[in-house]
Amino acid sequence: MEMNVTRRQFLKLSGAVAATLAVVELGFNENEAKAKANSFKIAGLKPTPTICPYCAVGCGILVYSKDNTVVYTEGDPDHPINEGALCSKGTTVRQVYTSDRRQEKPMYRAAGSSKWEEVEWDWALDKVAQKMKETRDRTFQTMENGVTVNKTEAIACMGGAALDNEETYLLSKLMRAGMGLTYIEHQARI
Amino acid sequence: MTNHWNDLQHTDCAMIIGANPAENHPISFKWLLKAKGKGGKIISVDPRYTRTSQQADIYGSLRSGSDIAFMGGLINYMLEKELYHKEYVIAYTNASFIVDEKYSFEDGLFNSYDEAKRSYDKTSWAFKKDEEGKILKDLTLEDPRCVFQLMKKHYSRYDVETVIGVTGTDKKTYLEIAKTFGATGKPGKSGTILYAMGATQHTVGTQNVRIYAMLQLLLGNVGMPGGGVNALRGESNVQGSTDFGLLYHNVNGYMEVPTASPEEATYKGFLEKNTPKSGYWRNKPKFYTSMLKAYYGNNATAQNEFGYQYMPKLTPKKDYSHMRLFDAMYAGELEGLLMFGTNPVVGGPNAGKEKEALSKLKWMVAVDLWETETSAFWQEGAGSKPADIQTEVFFLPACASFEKEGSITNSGRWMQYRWQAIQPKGESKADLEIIHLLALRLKELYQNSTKPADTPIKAMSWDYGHGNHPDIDLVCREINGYDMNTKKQISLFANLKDDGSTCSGNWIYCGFYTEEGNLSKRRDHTDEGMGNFLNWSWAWPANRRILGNRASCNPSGQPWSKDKTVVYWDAAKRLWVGNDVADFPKDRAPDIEGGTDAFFMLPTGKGGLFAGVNEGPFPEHYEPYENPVSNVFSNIQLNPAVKYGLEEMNAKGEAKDFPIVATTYRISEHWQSGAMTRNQPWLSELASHMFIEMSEELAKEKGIKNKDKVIVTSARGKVEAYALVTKRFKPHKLKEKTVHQIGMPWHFGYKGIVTGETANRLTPHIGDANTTIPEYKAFLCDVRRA
Amino acid sequence: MAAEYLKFVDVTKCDGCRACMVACKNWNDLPPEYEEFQGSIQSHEQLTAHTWNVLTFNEQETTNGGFEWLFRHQSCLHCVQAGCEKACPEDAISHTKFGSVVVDADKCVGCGYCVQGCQFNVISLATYKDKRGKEYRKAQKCTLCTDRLEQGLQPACVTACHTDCLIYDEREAVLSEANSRLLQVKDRFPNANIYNPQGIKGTTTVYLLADKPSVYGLPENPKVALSQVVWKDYAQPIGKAMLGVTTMAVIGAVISNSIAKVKNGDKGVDHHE
Amino acid sequence: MSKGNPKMVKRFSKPIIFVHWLNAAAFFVLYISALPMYTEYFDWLYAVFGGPAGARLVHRIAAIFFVLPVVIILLADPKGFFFWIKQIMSWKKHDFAFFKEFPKEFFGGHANIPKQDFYNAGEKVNSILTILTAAMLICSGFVMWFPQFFPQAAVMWAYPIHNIGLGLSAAVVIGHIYLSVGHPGSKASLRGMTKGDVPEEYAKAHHGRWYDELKDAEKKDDKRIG
Repeated sequence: MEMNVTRRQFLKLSGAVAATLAVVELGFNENEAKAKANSFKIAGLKPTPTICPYCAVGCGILVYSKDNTVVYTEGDPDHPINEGALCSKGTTVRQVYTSDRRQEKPMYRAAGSSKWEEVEWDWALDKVAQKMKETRDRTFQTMENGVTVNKTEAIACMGGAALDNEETYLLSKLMRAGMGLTYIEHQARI
Repeated sequence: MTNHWNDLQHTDCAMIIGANPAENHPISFKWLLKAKGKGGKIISVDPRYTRTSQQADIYGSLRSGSDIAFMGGLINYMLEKELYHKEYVIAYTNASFIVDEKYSFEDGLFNSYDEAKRSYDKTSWAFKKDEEGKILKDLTLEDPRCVFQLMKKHYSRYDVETVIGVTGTDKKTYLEIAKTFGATGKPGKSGTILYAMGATQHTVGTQNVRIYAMLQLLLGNVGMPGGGVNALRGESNVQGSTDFGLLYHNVNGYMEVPTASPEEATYKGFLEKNTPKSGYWRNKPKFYTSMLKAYYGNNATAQNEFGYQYMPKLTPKKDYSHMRLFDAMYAGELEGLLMFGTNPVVGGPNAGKEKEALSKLKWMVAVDLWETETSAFWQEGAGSKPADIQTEVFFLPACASFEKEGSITNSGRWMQYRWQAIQPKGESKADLEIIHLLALRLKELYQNSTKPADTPIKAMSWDYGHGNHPDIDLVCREINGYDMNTKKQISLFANLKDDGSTCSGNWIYCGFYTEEGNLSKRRDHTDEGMGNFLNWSWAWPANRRILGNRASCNPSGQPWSKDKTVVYWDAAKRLWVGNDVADFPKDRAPDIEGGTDAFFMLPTGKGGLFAGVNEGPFPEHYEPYENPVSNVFSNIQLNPAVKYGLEEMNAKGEAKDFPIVATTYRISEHWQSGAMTRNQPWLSELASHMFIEMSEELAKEKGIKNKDKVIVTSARGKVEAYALVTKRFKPHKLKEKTVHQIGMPWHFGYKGIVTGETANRLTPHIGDANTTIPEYKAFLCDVRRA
Repeated sequence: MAAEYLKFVDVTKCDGCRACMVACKNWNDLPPEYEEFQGSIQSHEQLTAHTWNVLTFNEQETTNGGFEWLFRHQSCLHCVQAGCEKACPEDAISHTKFGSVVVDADKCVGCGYCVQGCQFNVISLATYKDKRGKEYRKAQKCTLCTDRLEQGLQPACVTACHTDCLIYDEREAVLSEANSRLLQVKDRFPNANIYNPQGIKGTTTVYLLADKPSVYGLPENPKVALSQVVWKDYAQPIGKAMLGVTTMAVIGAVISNSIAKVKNGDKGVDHHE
Repeated sequence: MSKGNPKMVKRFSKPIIFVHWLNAAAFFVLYISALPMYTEYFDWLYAVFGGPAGARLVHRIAAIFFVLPVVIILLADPKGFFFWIKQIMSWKKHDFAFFKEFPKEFFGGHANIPKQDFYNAGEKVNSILTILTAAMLICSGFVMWFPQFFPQAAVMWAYPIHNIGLGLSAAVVIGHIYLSVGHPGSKASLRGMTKGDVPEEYAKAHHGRWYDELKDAEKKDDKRIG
């Protein structure tokens, strides 16, 4: 099953994405193909490579976006692990964007309330920072058994298995090295 | 994973136990089927016949929680039939080491057990040393006190009849598995073991994995292409998030979190206590100091112990892991909780109780793409009374992985970059930005404080560009590390310093961002041989693709098999060369001291057949926390080193009330707690209903028909769902009695396009003796028609 | 018309991941259809107008006491002699140069004759609403991603498949692969067979089945139905001819009567009154 | 009809006239709504019905009106119905002779047609074909309307049968209309189906035997009265 797949250029470190649609040349009439290309759903779109957000196989996916929405996603044919194939979850990654169930606004639920209220980012972030500070300051321990401990054991931070490396780095830096949390846990434990 | 996904194609036999890759890591089967096409065999060992089993050449059934019996029997078989790879075992494992006299084993317990503390004195499982401190060995493996002989004796109790009486495996099938996998013990052949949560989510999870590793060492499969012990990790970046210290007991790169013990009161004392005298970890001070420099920048100086005192210290022996965290929350010890894309109300053990615990919080922050069962735990739909719950909840919308850029690390340790394909949806933001904005606010709140207690947050460096959006490139540069003076990127962790002249946020990632740029962005898919793709992205450590690959060569440095060449010793160049980066000092010749220490990261340089984890140096079979039969191997029922948590969080069920073994699992079409997938139409369509899988025999006994609604109860809760009566589940015919088992997916909750009751309302709040991973995979229940 | 390329479904390689099902929806922008619990992990009872391929799951005890869980990627076979094509009164269904059988939505009137005409229960009617909210119907089914083929791409399901259970390749390559796979799997699946029914001159989707076609709900030996031959090859042309002949006769009569009238003046016709 | 008021004889009862036209109208609507599907030359007709779905709806409503006449006539004029059936089933020498001469007349030549019954042989053929094709159309149409109640093979057979029925019935109807409306020699017959009576002259020329019977009956009546 010899497939002649167009080779893609090495992506320059500038981040320029030179990925074009890999065409499996099956030897059909090219002129006719070109004539119809305009109605083709991904015609002229430049895909962006990403890695599947689900399991840790780490398959490559190409994302085609147009008019500020994702119109199509497909396995990255140049990716050495999946070579263009995907499972059912990887295949439907497009709907992670298009699902109308995505939350798009910060929300707040007051104590005892039975509903969410939409709030502004600045307000929410300010409030969260204040809460963190209040709790930390009230519960902060500097010494334990004569040893400097600089910690709070009243705030926990959980999750992170779906974050990027850079995000996990900043998260553990902020929570542990900055805020002094000891309860730092994520999905690797469960 | 010691190896990686593409490498699976080189295996002669893959034993899949405690994993279901066809469903949970489907693309692995692209490579497994390539191996099968070349004559390789696939073995599937699972309590039920899965989609993996259908693609396997041999399917063996076992009762949930009997893995050690199963594997112990295989070790016994390999030793009895002499199928093990003797030269490998002598050269690369500690089989020849003489064990200290203190070691003993009797009726399920090793020496030095403290029943009150439910723990052992691990130092009592030591090797005998000569006056110079060198370990005594018997390279003939005949000394009755050598590891090999002790191991042989230990597993001689695991004869086939006893084993299958515990596991319920059909004898013919068991022997076929033993013979087939045993064939990989031949020099030049390789077999791989693939496992996942089916292995780890047990009270003996660590020992399950240990015994896989022991079998692989015996058969000479570790370090081989197509070999290894491969954990199939379930989340896209669970590898990275573990590498980056998001567990209470590790900082970045698997180094210790300081504790408030007197020895660790100073940085010097901390390093002394935690740095081994031999093996690569001797370099730990370089890595730790560089991390502290990354954390505190110029505020970390030799004078202030590089900011060591700013780091929080754990209370010695205190367990802060997930279940204990929820115990503390339930007990009202926690005020606030921040969650980044996690959903314990569906995914946590004894989820009903964990949900209750949340209501004791004063405030909670959920950063997620979706409104999850956890962020909405206070709603009536969750069975809560909102008026009674005083927790303030903040929901911060995060954007999806392709709406931002950054890298993730797959199970094979490949660090791959993801580019931004589209702007974040609506007002959602990248987690990086959310964390950044929080950090900026916190630093601002503390900037004028003069309290000593506030020094850590003030000292923490946070220089990721101006404005609200952090410059990810600066974060990447800091993770890799650079010279504090020249600001030049460090090319490899070997160049890190312990004098504060270098920083590196995570030493195992040092080398991914050199002066050449960010290597995780590389997309050159040229295969230089054996499918290692060295110029595709970057793998930690040092771009090595197969861990322990020195062991793919014989002691004199030549491959065990020409077909399976990854690295070898080039005597002319006096270098280890090949199509992978050698996991070995690149110029250490085979014939010099340490030249055959294939596992050079370890203090002894040898693979540990004998290694002290919390419940003993050799894995021993114990029954799950809840189980319907007695332990045939000893009078010790439960793993003696397992700790109990808060009693209220962990009601125990007895076999007389709950006679059926149950397990949870995942299916191909949903992911984890379902927050991602049950909010999408197409995946919701593929799997829309919560179901309970059971055998035709059990269904008949209980008067249940396929598609009936049934209720499953455990000591902790109940779940209603459809019955899926199938030939793929069979009762386990054990020596003592026949035991029924059922299984169910744990993806469902009450939010989303498709909903269903949450399986984890049934699971126990108890976990492994080392990792405290909960025992989701074996518990007791009963089932009836709804 | 024998296609130059064939789709090959080697069910013995399928691991049941169902990527093919959603790859199809993703490329063709098909809406979800949430069905009742099927009593197995199968999602849809059968193909529908919005679900063009369904993975079927079938538990089989084998004669030697073993067990097989049989999966099948079920979708349009693109028959060389296609029942749906024969059934269509509007000639809206035709073969492309790729051998794919496609529905021309402009021509389709939603009569549903093709639904009855297909022996594989592949084609069905979708109901849509126009701008004014009025409902209309169109026959829908797998197109073999003809639009992709025209661009030199493989069908979406084939592209997604990671086990090579689905392959799209040159006819000869597919047929020889099918034959060699058949030999390889015979040990485990003694009833394995290549499904490329000649009663309909073969199909553009060729299967390697692990068991008899009937186990998968496929007709063992499908043929073009006599009723369709009678209809498409005789009744329709003859019917049209009859309409034509009658019309011609009437026109002829009008003309000849007019001529007679001119010749005879009014007399010739008046005698009747 | 330039010769003033000719003498008229009664031909059809009111119920028969009504159902005939109801049937005719239904057929016409069925025919028109089927045409675009039957041949691509009439696709433009879909627009008239507001698309295929509209055509389908009209076709089905018309189908009900197409079946109704049988019921109505059985209730309103069973005598006339059975007379018709009896008539069209009776075939004699003069009926067969009709066909030898008819084409000449059809194309405007001089025909020498023997005396005919109340229904001439042409009308008998028309009636028989009408009944046969109607049965084909109604039965197959029913199967097509409710395919879920019939085996797939039956449904598949219904298509050609409906199709053949249409071809046959269309041919019959076109001929029928022409002969009763368009053909110069038969125009008077139309009045029989509108007003219910026909000129005596016409009856004599086209339905000689019926005319003779009528005359015989008149004589008998005259005798009785006289």
